[in-house]
Amino acid sequence: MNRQASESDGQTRRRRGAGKAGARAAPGPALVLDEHIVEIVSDSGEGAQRCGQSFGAIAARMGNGIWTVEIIPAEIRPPPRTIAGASGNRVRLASHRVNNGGGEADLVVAFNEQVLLSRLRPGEIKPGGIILLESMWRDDRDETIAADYARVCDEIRAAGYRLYEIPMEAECIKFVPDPRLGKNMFALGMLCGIYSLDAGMARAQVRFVFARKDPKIIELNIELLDAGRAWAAENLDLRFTIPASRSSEPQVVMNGNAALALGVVASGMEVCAMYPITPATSASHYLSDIFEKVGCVVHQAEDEIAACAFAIGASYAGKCAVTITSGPGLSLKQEGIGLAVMAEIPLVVVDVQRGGPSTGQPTKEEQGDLLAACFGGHGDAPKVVMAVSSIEDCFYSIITARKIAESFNMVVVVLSDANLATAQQPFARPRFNEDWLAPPVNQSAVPEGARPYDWDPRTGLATRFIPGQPGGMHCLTGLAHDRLGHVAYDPEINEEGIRNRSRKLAAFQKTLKTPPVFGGDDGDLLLVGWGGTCGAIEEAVETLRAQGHRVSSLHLKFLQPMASGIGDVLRRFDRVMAIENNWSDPLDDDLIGEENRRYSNLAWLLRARCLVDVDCWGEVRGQPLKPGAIVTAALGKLEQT
Amino acid sequence: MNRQASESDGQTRRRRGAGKAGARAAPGPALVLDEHIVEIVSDSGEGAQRCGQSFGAIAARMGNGIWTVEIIPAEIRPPPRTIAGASGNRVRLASHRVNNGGGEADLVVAFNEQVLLSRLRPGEIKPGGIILLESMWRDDRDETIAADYARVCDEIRAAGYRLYEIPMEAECIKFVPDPRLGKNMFALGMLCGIYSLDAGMARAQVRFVFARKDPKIIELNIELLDAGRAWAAENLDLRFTIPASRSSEPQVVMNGNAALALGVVASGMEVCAMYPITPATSASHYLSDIFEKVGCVVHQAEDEIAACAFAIGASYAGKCAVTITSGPGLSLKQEGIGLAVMAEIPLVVVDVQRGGPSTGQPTKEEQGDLLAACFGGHGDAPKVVMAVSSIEDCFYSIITARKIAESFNMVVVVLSDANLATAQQPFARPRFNEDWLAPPVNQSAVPEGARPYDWDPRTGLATRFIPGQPGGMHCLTGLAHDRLGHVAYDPEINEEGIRNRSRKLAAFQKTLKTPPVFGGDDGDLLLVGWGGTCGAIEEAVETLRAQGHRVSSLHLKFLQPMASGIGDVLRRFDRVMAIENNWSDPLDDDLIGEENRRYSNLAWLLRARCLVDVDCWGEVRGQPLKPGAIVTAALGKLEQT
Amino acid sequence: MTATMTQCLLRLVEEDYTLADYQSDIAPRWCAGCGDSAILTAIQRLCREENLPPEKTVFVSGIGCSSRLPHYMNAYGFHGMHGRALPVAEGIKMRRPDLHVFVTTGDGDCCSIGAAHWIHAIRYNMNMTVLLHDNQVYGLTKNQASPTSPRGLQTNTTPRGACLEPLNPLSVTLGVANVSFVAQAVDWIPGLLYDIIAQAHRHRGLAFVRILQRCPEFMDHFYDDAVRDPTKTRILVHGDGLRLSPEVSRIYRNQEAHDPLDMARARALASLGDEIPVGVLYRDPSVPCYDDLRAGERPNTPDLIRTVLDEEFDKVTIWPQIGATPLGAE
Amino acid sequence: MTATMTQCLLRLVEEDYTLADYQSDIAPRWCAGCGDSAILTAIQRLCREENLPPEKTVFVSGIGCSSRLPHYMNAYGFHGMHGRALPVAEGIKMRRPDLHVFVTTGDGDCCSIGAAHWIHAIRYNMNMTVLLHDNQVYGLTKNQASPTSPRGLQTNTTPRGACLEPLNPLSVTLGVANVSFVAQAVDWIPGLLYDIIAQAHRHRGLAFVRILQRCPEFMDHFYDDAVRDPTKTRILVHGDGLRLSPEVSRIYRNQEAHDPLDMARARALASLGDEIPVGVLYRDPSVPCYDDLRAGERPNTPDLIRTVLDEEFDKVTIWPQIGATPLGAE
Ligand SMILES: Cc1ncc(C[n+]2csc(CCOP(=O)(O)OP(=O)(O)O)c2C)c(N)n1
Ligand SMILES: Cc1ncc(C[n+]2csc(CCOP(=O)(O)OP(=O)(O)O)c2C)c(N)n1
Ligand code: SF4
Ligand code: SF4
Ligand SMILES: [Mg+2]
Ligand SMILES: [Mg+2]
Repeated sequence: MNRQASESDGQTRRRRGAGKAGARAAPGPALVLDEHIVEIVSDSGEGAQRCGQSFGAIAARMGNGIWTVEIIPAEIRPPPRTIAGASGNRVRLASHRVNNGGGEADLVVAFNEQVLLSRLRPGEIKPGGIILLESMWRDDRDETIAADYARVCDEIRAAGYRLYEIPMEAECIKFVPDPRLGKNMFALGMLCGIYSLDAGMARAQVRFVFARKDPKIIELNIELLDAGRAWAAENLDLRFTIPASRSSEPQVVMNGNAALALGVVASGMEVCAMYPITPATSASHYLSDIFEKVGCVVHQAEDEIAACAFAIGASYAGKCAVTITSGPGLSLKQEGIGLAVMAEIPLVVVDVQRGGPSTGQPTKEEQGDLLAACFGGHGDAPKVVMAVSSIEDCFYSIITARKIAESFNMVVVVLSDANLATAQQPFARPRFNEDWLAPPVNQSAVPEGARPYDWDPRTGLATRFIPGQPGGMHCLTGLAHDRLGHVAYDPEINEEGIRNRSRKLAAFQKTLKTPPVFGGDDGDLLLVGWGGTCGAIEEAVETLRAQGHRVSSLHLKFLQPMASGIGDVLRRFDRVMAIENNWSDPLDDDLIGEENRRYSNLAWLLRARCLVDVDCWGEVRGQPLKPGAIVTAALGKLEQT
Repeated sequence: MNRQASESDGQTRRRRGAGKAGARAAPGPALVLDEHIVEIVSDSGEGAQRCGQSFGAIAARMGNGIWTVEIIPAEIRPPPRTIAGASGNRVRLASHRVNNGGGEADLVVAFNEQVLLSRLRPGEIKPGGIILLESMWRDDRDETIAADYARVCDEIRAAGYRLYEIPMEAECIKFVPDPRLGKNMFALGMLCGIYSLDAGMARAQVRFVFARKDPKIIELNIELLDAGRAWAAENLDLRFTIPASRSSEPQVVMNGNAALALGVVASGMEVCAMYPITPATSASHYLSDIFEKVGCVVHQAEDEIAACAFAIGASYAGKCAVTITSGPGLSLKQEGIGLAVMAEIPLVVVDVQRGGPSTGQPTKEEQGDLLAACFGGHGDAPKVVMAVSSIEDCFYSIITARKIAESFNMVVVVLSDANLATAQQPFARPRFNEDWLAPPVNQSAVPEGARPYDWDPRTGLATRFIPGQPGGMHCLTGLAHDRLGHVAYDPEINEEGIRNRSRKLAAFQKTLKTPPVFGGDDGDLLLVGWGGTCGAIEEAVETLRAQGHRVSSLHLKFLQPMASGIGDVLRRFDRVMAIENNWSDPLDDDLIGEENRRYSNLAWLLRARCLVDVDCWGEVRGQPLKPGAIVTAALGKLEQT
Repeated sequence: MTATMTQCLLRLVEEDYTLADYQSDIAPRWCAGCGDSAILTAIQRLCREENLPPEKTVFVSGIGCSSRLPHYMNAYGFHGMHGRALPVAEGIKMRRPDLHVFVTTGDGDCCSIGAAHWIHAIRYNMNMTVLLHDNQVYGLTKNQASPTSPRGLQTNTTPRGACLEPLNPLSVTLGVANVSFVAQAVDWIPGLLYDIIAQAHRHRGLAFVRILQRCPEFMDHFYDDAVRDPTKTRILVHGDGLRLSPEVSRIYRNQEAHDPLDMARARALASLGDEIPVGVLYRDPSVPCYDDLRAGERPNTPDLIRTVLDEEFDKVTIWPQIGATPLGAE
Repeated sequence: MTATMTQCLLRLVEEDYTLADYQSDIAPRWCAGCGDSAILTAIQRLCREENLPPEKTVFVSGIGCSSRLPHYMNAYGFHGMHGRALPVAEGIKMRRPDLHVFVTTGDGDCCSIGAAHWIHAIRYNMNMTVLLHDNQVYGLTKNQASPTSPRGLQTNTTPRGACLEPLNPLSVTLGVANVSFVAQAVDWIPGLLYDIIAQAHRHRGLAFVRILQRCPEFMDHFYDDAVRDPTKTRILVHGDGLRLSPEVSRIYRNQEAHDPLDMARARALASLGDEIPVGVLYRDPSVPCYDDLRAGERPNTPDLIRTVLDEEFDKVTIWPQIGATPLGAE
């Protein structure tokens, strides 16, 4: 897919002394690529995050498809030069729209060899990939450091990687007194040069990032940026172009949690009650910042139970509320969710999933809460469970969730995940629509004779009464109750309540459309997924189809209830496999057989609903699924007899 | 099934003035019955409970099969003469062993017409059944009361019931100054007479019940007892005998919660941490009474979360602990359960299920927590879920649960329910076995090089280190961890931990035997159940088979994991239907179809595991399922084409 | 537009409510002699005196005998989860300053399972009246020890007697930051009960009233001494404090002039060993309220939402044409 | 037989431990300058001074930066759930009086999500040492307000500044029944920190120590004034109280002779506005401990279990032959 292309226009040519580590042949014309995955990693605090984000932003502004993923250490301040301490960013940039972080990286910039190992060891870098490594450690006064560095370099070379040792600090010190400061801008400059990104745009981005800083500092950073570009042009034989085409519509670039927060604002909800928990919290951080601007409130409660109860109280009082959490918080909210179901109070619960069970892997990716969302509470507690499948979807799903919650007086659980939470991707800038908002709180008098639980036998729906409505006075309760809301233990009344609460779900289900199949309408294998794996699965399907395999995929937004027609789709394929980022027992374990295999979450649901022999494949590696791994799993399934 | 028989020996003949309400023909020889269901209901505080329990105990001592069920008002002190206030007992007595409360009652003693209505209205009394009603209300000074009474009597007669109006209070006043006191013993005497129960045994029972009272009071109650019997003999044409055969082994009579409590003692556990909640609490009450006698502790924690954490702490320290709760408590404990799973701490969680969701119907029967027990927590949290199916089973299951928990360092959830909690039934007196107990806490030094999570790849098992063991020091954590117990975020390590925790379940599954089919090995219909419905389902199967239907049943003790071979059993039958005391959408609702039907709990699990089209039937009427209703449901299923 | 509409409606005709207007169609189901009935009466009287519109009044409770109270009021009621009345009430009040919010909770509900919410509710100091029906036992679940149960009390979970000293809800409350109103009442002096609840209701902030409530079912005769012997009760009086009827004044001679701003004395009074303090122990109307502090400065109109969304989107927008907007906004 | 075996084993050779014996093989991962490190050092020193066998010592924590401490001790550790360290520790201690139990908890862990357990742990007064690492912020989740955050503090969830006065953990604790030991320490006076923790450890009952802990990451310079100006610190001294080194005595002249049984003064000290009290605020070793009160009188041997089960079964047994046993037992 590589094609020759002319050099980018805005390329800077200013030069400043060549690097110490032997300069190579000056670069020829840029190699045209369809896409590349670039990582930049450093100790935390060295600015690799900012470098990566800026690099992604510049590429996005030029019109490249991008997907950025944060590389986050689990500790607040991990020790420097450690594998566990790597911090940074992965940027996938392409000539087309991309919907996931992709496979192994093509090029890595690393500020020391230890953080590099954190990416090499788990196989995150493509065999033969390009590595740009800070070379200062070779001469470190600490002999162990120098030795470690040298050994790793040898290993890398022996393993066939293209290693470039780069005197970043030495170059930076020409501009700044503290060489550690600004190294990230130097690296950014190198990357912009290597990938032929527009110099003007790069400078604009740096100005934007440091907008609140002293102009002197801005200029210094721009100097470093330009120096990096110049150094790369001078010393590296790396020159790529990834053709970009700017969208004709305005695009916004943000991560999933920001999109969630904006979705809350756009939905017209007025209250978000939460308790901090990773990775959900950053959504509340952003919301804390902007929600007051529209006169609304983020309430940090004393715990998740209180947060859920607070949201229920606000919703009950007519101000539909959202409570945002992650796994452990979902477990704690189960009782409250059950109350909202029982009393038919609209409530939106967002669960940004992380690795589990228990405290698990707070910062890592997993999709392990689906069954808990569907069945977690005691007793019969029908509620809607939906999942977001992209960053854009984070925004719109909240609006939809609020609408469903209020239309059906229902709990709606929205599942996102750690990967979508922090990944960035451009999507069409939403155009605000007043229909997104809730109508004003009804405070009109309740008609004579109306009852608070006058369930419509066709839909299970009742019009609820909101405090302030004259004539609507009644006592809501989590106990079994009759149409007046009175506590009642009669067998018929209990059954009537349960029937109608369940009916609402059935009525809502009737409004759902069968999701479209991605690929062909029938074939040898159908992959079924939900949530943030959508992009990776569809990319795998594209690859497989390009290889001539009759593989398609189906992605579910609504997990409970499920749209009609899904079973029919499943039956049109020879084999069906759920692809999920959660655990399923592998059949190659001697202990495991059809009789005791624990299936992945969605596989359970599909098997039970459709009686189709849905196989499953997934990983619980704390990382988003890679299209390549899905391709391999699908090929394995296709080979099965 | 009625046969003639000679009068019971011990029948008393002492007479004391005939009843005011027209005396009837003196009774002929007793009608021999195979079984009868007798209910006695009064306002709460009038002693119907004690009357019913004593009646059941006497019959059991004579060798009748019995099953008693409490009729409990939901309020502490409900107003007198109200439908909601009925309190009492249902006693099913039979010539054979009975495993459930049966269908409609054959005979009811009611202290006023309102409490009677509480049984009549929901159809708890057999059409044409016998009603013995206190007649004093006919002449009540309050005209509404007198009118109500008269109207109800007319209605009852018109509906074809055999109504006997009985001047109980008027008779009692001959012996006691306050006629309300002792009426229950008079009723007991009547019942013993009617059912030809041994007078000596009845007197012994009264002495036993009032053992701690003044001898004068005991004698007074015995007088009332005898008077009741005499009055019945004189005035009622009701005389039945239900042949009894005393077991050759000693039997104990108790309810399921008492059996649970004794099971805790017998299992060798030393700590029960709980927070009060109906209907679980009475188990803790009994345990509070007896546990200290064996040097152990019931800890009433500040809430369910603390109770669960306390139990986890005790278990961690080597004293395997149990935490007992009901639905809402299960929801609150989900996070703690997840920690125990993750850290592999043995823990027994008992959930005495009640009506849900939310606060629901605290005193009423339901089996709605199965899916929450299996899937309630966030992330992948494999644990054992088992259900008790009889009162005897309550005792032994706890012993088994402790053993599994400690053998597999696993959470074991034991599901009981409100019906088993309060129902009484005789079962073979357990013989204590030292093997039931845990071995002493291991405090020996840990072998050099051993690691706290040295998972055996064949079973997933590791030997845990208990505080006090020299050399075993390590920090347990709910975060992802490696074999040393160190926090670790490496993809492989996380996957290894999850794999091994899941493997333990698979390894445990290999130890399970396919449960036996009740009925025939194949046929037209298989009913599948779990938990306390066992007796009712098997009785229904007996009835259906007696009618010539090829119906069988399968009852599952282990719900997660499930024994091998269940799918094979299911496939040997034309139709399979789960029978559960929980909600499933009925297919005759216009809104409901195969695409959106919500199945009952077990049906979900079976469908997913076995890919068999398992239908389901159940009720959420807050009452145990009746064999007759199951028969009807099965017949309906058999008729389906 | 999304604001509560009636907030801007004037009440044209001032209605006067009667006691019956606050009685629901459900007859209370408490045991005879239960102190909850006296509390219900006092509340209904208060509603009438204050002319609280039933539709603007919300009674929130947890689970317990006491928590059934909302069912017996003709008002909006929220009988929710065991222990969680306070956070529900906070959620209700947060965006509905127009509603009068009362919370009814039991000693188990508030001081055991709900203890964290209790501490934090005191600190939030939102505008509501909190009534702790303290019968020193779990009533609804039939006789288990509560944190306030007296040492030695035999219950179903403490058959050999409760082994710990009881928690003192007043002392705990007085130790919490932002506490603004703490009072104690007893169910058997109805005039003072009413008066104290009325003061609580009129207080700006969270008013916490512990009510010693008799439970004849499980704690029979427990307060007999106190009920019989008026010297066991110490009435706290101060300037604009309780209005003692001449009769009460005559019977309850054990009175102390207490400045409700005196925290040290309030704390000492809270733990008077053998006497029961009745009245306002602490009151400081100047403590800021969370609902006031967090009240949105502007209503969230669609226009405002549009503007803020646009502002936020602007920060991260890539426009189709380079330079179409100033760089900062690109 | 089911009793802990080592309880009856004599330690034949008295070993003396060194500091290194208490250091785990994991290097602490706290930020440079984090107060948690000073606390860890003090604890390790205490273990050595008291010669606590590592296998008999358990460190229990919740979740937070501070709650990582057990990982750095060579001892048994339990790093469990956010907010639930105390009930876990209670469960451990209940049947294992032979274990030394320490609890490490953060201000969010203890005073927010764990508040109910905190109140009740104080009341249970079980034998354990509780260290509240109060850095006034949520560290691990990266900078959110905690209940003890000072008013105005800008954090990620309070971008416009925390709006409430902070909760005072000392005042709350002192309001709880059965409180038996309350102290305050600061991470920057290591000698006193050690001494206070040592007193806490030696106390019979639950010893609650609030430690003002610096968090340079999110609360940088917050305690700079206090650290620099010794007069801001008021050292509480009493007879068998702190052992002030001559140097500490010289630097910290602001000292108060305080009788730790004086509850009123303890409460006043707890809320000293502008000074930081350091030392033991309250101590009463006579308060009974739940673990002592509930310790089984007899070990649960198989024989005892058999006997009690038989007794219970006897009450409800139907014997095959009428009259085979006395009626009462039938
Ligand atoms: C989560 C949960 N746990 C336990 C219960 C059971 N429960 C209901 S009320 C109650 C305690 C009642 O005591 P209190 O709060 O003092 O109220 P009272 O009945 O004495 O008025 C309990 C434990 C419940 N409903 N929900
Ligand atoms: C149930 C649950 N809720 C929330 C979290 C996220 N969480 C982890 S630590 C923490 C607070 C940490 O603050 P603090 O207790 O003050 O400890 P510090 O980090 O400051 O030492 C939170 C909210 C969690 N792990 N579990
Ligand atoms: S049990 Fe006690 S608190 Fe409950 S209603 Fe009866 S008297 Fe009142
Ligand atoms: S964030 Fe604060 S509390 Fe956490 S390790 Fe860093 S300095 Fe310590
Ligand atoms: Mg109470
Ligand atoms: Mg903190």
